[in-house]
Amino acid sequence: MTETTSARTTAAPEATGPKPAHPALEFLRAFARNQSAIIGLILLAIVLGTTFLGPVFYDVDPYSMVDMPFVAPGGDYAPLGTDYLGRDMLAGIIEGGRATLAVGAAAAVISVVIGILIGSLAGYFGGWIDAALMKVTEFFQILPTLLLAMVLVTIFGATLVTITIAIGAVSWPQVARLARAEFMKIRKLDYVQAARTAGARDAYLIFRVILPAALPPLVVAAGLAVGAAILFEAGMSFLGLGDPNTMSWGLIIGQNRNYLLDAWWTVTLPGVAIFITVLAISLVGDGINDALNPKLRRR
Amino acid sequence: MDPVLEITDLKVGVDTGRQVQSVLDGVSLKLTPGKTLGVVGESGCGKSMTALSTMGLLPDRFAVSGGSINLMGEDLLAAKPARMRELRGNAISMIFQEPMTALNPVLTVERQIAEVVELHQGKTGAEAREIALEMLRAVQIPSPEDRLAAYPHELSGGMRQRVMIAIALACRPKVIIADEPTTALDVTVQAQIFRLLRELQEQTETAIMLITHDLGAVAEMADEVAVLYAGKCVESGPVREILSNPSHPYTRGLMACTPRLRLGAAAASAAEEGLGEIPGMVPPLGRFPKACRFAPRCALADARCHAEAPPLVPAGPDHSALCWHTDKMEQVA
Amino acid sequence: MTPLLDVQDLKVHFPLANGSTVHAVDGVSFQVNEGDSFGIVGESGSGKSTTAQALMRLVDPVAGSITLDKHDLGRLEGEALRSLRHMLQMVFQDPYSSLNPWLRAGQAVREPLDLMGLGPARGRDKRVDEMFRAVGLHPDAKRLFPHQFSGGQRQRLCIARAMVTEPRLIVCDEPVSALDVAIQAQILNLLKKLQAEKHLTYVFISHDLAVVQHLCTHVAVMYLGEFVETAPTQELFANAKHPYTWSLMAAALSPDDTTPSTERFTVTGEPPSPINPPKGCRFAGRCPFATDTCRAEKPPVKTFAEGHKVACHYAGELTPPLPELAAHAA
Amino acid sequence: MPPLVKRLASAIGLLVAVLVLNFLLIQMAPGDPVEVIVGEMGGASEELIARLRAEYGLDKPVIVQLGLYLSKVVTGDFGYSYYFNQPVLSLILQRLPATILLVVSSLMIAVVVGTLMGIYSARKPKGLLSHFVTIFSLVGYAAPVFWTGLMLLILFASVFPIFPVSGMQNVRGSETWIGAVLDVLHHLVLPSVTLASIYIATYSRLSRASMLDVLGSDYIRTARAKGLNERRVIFGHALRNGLIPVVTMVGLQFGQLFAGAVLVETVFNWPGLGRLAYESILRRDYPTILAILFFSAILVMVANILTDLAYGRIDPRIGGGRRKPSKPKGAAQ
Repeated sequence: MTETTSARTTAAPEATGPKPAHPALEFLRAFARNQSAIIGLILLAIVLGTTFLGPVFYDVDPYSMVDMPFVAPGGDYAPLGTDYLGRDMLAGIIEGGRATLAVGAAAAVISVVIGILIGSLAGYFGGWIDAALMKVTEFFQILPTLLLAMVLVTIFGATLVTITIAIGAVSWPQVARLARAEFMKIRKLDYVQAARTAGARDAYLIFRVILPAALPPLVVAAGLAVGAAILFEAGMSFLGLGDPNTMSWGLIIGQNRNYLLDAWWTVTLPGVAIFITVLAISLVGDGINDALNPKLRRR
Repeated sequence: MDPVLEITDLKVGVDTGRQVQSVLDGVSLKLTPGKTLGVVGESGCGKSMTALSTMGLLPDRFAVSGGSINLMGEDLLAAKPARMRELRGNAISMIFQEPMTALNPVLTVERQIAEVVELHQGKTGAEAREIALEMLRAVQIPSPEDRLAAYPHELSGGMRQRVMIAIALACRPKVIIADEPTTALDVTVQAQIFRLLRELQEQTETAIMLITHDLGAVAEMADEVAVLYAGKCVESGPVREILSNPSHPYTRGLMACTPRLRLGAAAASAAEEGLGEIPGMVPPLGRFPKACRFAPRCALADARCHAEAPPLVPAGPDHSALCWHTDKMEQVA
Repeated sequence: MTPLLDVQDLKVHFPLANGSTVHAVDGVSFQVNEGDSFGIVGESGSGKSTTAQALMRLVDPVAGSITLDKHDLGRLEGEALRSLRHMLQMVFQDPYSSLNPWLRAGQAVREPLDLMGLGPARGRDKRVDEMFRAVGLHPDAKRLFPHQFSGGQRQRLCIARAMVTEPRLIVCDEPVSALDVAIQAQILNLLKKLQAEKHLTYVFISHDLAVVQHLCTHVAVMYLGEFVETAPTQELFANAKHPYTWSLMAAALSPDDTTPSTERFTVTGEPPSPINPPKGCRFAGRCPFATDTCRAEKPPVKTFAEGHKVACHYAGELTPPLPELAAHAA
Repeated sequence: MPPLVKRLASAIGLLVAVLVLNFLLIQMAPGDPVEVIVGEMGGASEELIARLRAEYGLDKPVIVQLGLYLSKVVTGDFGYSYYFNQPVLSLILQRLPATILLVVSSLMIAVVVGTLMGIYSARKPKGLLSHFVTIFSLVGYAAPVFWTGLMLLILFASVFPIFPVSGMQNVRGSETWIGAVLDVLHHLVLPSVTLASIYIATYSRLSRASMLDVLGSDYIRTARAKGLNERRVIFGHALRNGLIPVVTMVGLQFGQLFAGAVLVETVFNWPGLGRLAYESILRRDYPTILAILFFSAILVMVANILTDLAYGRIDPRIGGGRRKPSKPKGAAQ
């Protein structure tokens, strides 16, 4: 008889029943107590605010010249200075944010959806399905992601859509491995077997029983996938492989790269924007992760 | 025979962030050389905490808040960390419950036994290897030479527990604390391990503290018994005395709850024999009743039991119980 | 009368990555009549849990038949199997992993009814309340989540869930092993009370002989994938005839036992791995009475009084090394 | 050892799959070699185009073209690079050493520094360094690698010009063999530190979580019960178990390192495969791009096999454990 300490139990429910404590509420309470997660949330709000509400408050056309090129920040026309074409850096960063975040989020959704689909099927059914899908996953994992994406983009053209699909198509293996591990673990738990013996069909077991239990770590992975996709898009645009006519943070850095010694801000500021965004996302992701498995939280 | 280990009025508390809740509330135990003390009780009543405080291995946020633990005249609670490390595995060692996870999966059996003699007795490679082999023979492991280079995952549960015992005994300790040593083992293997411990005890005069929830194990191994409930010792005394004439309602309840084998002629009456019950459950930490902690579950409880903490009442030779109604035991099932 | 459950020569094997196969269950046959509780007792690696999983078709048997009330469960697949699921339900060992943490207690007990569409939707809540009261839980606790219950209370919820579809048979896989002795007694008494009130039939898996003697009407002792001895409970505990059963009985610890272990009958070693079971009698390696015939040939199944079956070459010819059994046999 | 043979077979299978993918990508690429040549020659007659197409086998069915392509690759013929006008294979072999040097050196920095930081902060979860490690690992992970490179470039180009910021050797070259090596290493500092910066974060977080997990396990409690001091517990027992997930991560993440290399090589114009990939992408030099893809897949495959072997050395449960072949009787249940 293993020693099962049941310290968490309430008095016998026969007495005046205690209030139900929904696991989701427990999670939110734990998340709220974690300062770094809250800081992450605030930063994220600032980033989203500037990119989507920015133009309302700072209505400057990022594509037209406002002053001489390479004017340092603090000038009268452009608070954050101008780039190699004399365009307003602040307007550029606001405009660039939209493309970067859009591509990052969309690519993450693609990689998470593909990853969960492949991982869950492999993890749930096992056997030859698992072997085949894992072979495909392994195949994608040995190819350097950026190289493959670059090749795809050059072949199919550098538009926002192709970049998003290219990034999504190469970064799903990590999510697939995680989903597979979770499904394999949860599939063996007694309450899944109990549901099966109570007449549940495969679809019910996958989507109504196992997926909700597997969701928490997958949500964390999805968060990290958004951060990774943003960095990926920035890298592509920096190399000039992004969509040439939509401004994104990576593109701004790439365009001004050759003048970094005399106009450091043209390269530094967009980089800071990327950095803060990805930092915020990973802080929130960590917060969700810690709130989900309490033993880590107490450490 | 004066005791080799004497725990007096041990108090342990846990800091749950909001406030400090008591886990052990004044537990006193005695261990005499060559004898086994059975510490019995349900999970969550503080058995393991008694052992871990003695070894100085309380998990973080648990702390000893009172009492003394005296090993051969030395109060372990006052000992400095360096001194405690000298004693652990040398004068006092411990065996744990889960043989599957208690050994390091990436080190050989030889390394894990030799390590403790190298550390405490300064033995070097060859000497330590010899002692490791000798210990494997002492714990009756089949073909010990082969097992020296084996890794834990290659051994069965029973064999791993024997390696644990070999490690614990390697430095001839005065005291061994065995925390549910056979709970995870099959019943035939459990019998072998208990027989081994008894034989080793006769050869080495080591005192054993056996922590278990199983009264059968106590009857098998123990010479003295201490029954713990919700952080207090509710009854203690010689094993025959306690098992034949339990003088605390909780001990009586445990005896009634344990299903027994009825063999041969007795098998006929087994079907009608009902199984006793103790209603309710062990109170969670921080919600111990103020007076007698067993009162909410006790059939004999009256107003005084709920109001005033019971004294320690003698109930036989060297046998005492923490109860107002030790004389009314027959009325309990 | 025809038995409710009839299992004939059931075999369950698992292939391993390195090509060898685990012979978890290797030809097991038994019958269970309505209202009986059939105990299967054995140590780890004996295949008792795999037998339970095979009955519930959570694992697929490689051979043999499982007939429940004239339905051949062993062969059915997909919808045909699913439609019979309400006839047999299961209680699992670990109360902490057998309840979905995201479902409220009431929803968990009601789930089988919804999954199999049994009875009108309105009637289901009433049925759930009835189940809560039957297992000694207050219906108000329906809204609470599993982590708000103790181990014993969770096991009561699992029993309620297993009974909600009024199954003909409930398979209990070590339902009390993870519980403390006081809670274990409550659950065993509950199972016994429910069997009497609702005419339930149990297959009860356990490693504890005393628990099986207390609860079951028939007992089978299992070793390395095979039944070594099967008999009505009283007959088995009065006249056990297989050396392995003796070793289990001798090793069982009980509080009012006076003979110290050093004099009692014990066997050495541990069960060999079920990956390549030895030929001949599988217990020969550990049995003090084993002879060359035991090691060479598979023991025949001899039948004694009251259907008492023993798979041993020398069944009935050996005097039991336990005083109570020896006295009764004389 | 069959598992290694099986591993090699699956590796070759994967590499063939990469070649097939390459072939498909070439088919899908707009235009084909003949058009590129014709473009370079500024137009050609119908009859010449037909002859060229036949010469390149473009008129044959796809499967035959695939067979042709595979046979050529096996003989080392990856096609001809028009922009660099030399066979693709020799181009790759020239640039390969630089990339291997960069990738391996940054991997070593990341693993060693990251793991040490992770272990140290796991020992003192509340300590100052533990917070510093958490902050540093978040920062390292969030900054885009090319941006970190540019920032270092600004720092070391104008503010502290102590490290070269471009290329792999000084234009002048150096007389002695030692001088040349030192010169390359001097150039290597910034690129490898930049590439390592992201992965230091990954490895410090991973090793910290893994060590915390290991330090909570039963066999560590056994080690402490043996009287070992904290240092022996960490380095004697916990470290080897804690490193297992780190080794697995190296195998899984090697592919990503290449992606980072493309960016870092471009920023510091380090003459490796990454820079070559960037240049050939801009010039749509498909044979070169796809050959780079193939060779990087080979390197990743080699890295995976090496990590599997290392994994087997650390964890006996995987690596077959014992040196002596004898299998113990009554193996683990």
